[in-house]
Amino acid sequence: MTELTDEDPNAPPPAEAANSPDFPPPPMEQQERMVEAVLFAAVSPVSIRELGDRLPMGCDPAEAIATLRRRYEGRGVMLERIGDGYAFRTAADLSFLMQAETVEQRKMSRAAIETLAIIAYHQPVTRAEIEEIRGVAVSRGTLDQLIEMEWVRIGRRRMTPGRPATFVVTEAFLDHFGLETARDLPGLSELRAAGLLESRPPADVMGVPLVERDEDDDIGDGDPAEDLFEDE
Amino acid sequence: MTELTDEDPNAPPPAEAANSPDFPPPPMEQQERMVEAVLFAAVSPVSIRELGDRLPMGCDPAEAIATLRRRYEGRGVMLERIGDGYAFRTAADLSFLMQAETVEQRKMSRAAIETLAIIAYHQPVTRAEIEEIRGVAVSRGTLDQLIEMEWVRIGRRRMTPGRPATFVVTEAFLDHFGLETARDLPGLSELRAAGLLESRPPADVMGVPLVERDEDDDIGDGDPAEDLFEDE
Amino acid sequence: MAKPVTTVPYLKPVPDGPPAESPADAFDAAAVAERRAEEALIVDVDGYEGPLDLLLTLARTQKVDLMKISVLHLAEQYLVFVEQARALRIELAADYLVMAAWLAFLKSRLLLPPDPEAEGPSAEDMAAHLAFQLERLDAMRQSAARLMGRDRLGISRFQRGAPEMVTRKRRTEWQAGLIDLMRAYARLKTRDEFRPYAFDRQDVFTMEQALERIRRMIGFAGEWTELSDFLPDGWEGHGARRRSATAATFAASLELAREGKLEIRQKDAFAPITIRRRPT
Repeated sequence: MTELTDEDPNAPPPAEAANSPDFPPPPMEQQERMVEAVLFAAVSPVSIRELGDRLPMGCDPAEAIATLRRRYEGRGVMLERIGDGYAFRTAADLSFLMQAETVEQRKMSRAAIETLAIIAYHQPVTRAEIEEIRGVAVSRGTLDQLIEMEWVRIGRRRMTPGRPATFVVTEAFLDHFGLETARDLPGLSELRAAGLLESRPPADVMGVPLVERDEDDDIGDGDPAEDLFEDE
Repeated sequence: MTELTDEDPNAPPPAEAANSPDFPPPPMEQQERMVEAVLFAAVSPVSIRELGDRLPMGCDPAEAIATLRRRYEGRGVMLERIGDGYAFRTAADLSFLMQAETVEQRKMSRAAIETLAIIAYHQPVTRAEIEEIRGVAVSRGTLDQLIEMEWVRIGRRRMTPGRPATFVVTEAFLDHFGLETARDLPGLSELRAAGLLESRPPADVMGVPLVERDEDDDIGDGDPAEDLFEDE
Repeated sequence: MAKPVTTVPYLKPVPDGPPAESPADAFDAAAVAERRAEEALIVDVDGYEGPLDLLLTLARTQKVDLMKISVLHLAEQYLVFVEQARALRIELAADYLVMAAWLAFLKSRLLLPPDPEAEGPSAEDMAAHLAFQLERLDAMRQSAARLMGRDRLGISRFQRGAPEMVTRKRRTEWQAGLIDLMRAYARLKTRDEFRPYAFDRQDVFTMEQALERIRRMIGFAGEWTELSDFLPDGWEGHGARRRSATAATFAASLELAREGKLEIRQKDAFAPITIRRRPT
């Protein structure tokens, strides 16, 4: 099934040699096995960088991933790209076999689902912008729930008066919804082309009034978010 | 890579058909995918019997297991039999990938670094000598730690009454501190020049001579004595 | 399209039971319908995610592309809704009322000929923006539905059920450089050399020495004697030794005077100081 080199492909690299730059990296065949083992063992996606740290010096995890991905095409488990990471996930068409493993999903309110979609499609987006789109105040609980589910996190502050916090979706969100990147959101380009992803109304147009809430937005500084869509 | 039947191998069997004896079982290719997915997602090893219950009617889990097992031969993960069940496990030769080393940076205790300095400057040196120089007892733990760090080893016994063991620094010590030999350690005059001996009282400023110490200075002023290195 | 709105269709009760069949029941049908209308309205208001959501639902009844919606018609529909709610004495949240006021304003602007003096956005701009907002909200709603319909983890796709844990080995790397080693050694060496600071006593006559000297000599000196006569031999010259002896002797005389052992006298400033044993 696999081309054998004259070395035993199953032989582990000598422990000391593994991380010494003086030794040639193991053959790609071996690197592929190593990546396969690491990704199979993990629950969460593993990034190329983490793979690089765990594999012996001189390995090329990206290339190993590419060949491994082809190898699992059409199999019962698939090698999926999720954000910066890779993970094996069972093929979606076999879900009917998985009653035993099916995870009871937390019931989400319509407000939470809508808010999640708005954050995904408009990120990075401020709370005021979410409210402008939904035409209704976003309750603190809704955002808290999304953050607690680890689908949403706080992004960079917007460099506008008040420096409001922005919200972005996480890698767990991508993993959950089977998206490689946030750019793969269904219908994203059509929505953008139709101008429906503009979160701010033209300055001179009087928008629909929104009743102000007196709740403070006391969200702390989060990690700087990548502006997933702004740089396109 | 895989033989395709005229059916789409990714198409799930129709839900009602799946468990009806009137429909032929899915092709082995599909059964293999199913077993692969079930074993991957399972929390614990799955027996042939359980597989039979979960797979559509008419499937042959034992045969699917056998072909799947061959498929994973030599890969990074192996399909292993564990008790009555089957489960994927990391190939034994790749177990080293399942160990992550975390490096903890720690500062050495004052006792340890002082003891190390004395050994470096005065080697070979006995414990009694170290204690005399430090003016306090040297705990066994401190020396053990230095030996465990592989910076200090036990040298020749001193040819004096009681034949006490001596301590010397190791190659690893020289390596770590970037020294070719222990003789490269800067002498006291150099330490002074480097401003490391500043705590000396400013006697010269007063123009008053210092009272001579009656105590014997058994520490070589400057370079370590030549005979200290006899066993190198 | 702009036909006058008299009823809002979806506010009509949706029969959730079997239709009344017997003629006897028909008598009550109207009352039942009215009661149900109230209930339906309550349910509906609760079900809306704010006025924009209500507007979107109303807009859908126009059965046209959202971008081609008649905002005037929509405003009228909304205002009728609010009126009906009031007639049924249903408490509407403040934002529904604010929206009603805004829509009433928009409606009047849309009906009146444009005022060339008026500042700010035109009524058409405001209407277009409302239509945009409705379309955008609708788009987000559809996107949310598509998102939830994807092959989700734990529903359609599954992660490894029995992940193999990475065993963590801890290795300690000691932070010690040559400079630390040198400092430690320097610390030891300087500790050896360090002693409490002390004067060379050769040129110092202490107060204790002076006290002892005066105590010994004062017994013989019943008469006023100059302080300088008490300086020890070899300290009467000049320089540091004399200054030290003088200071010590003077301090000692003050101490003995305090103890009541002798008396001190000085006739003028800078005149010689004389002492004598205190007569008993």
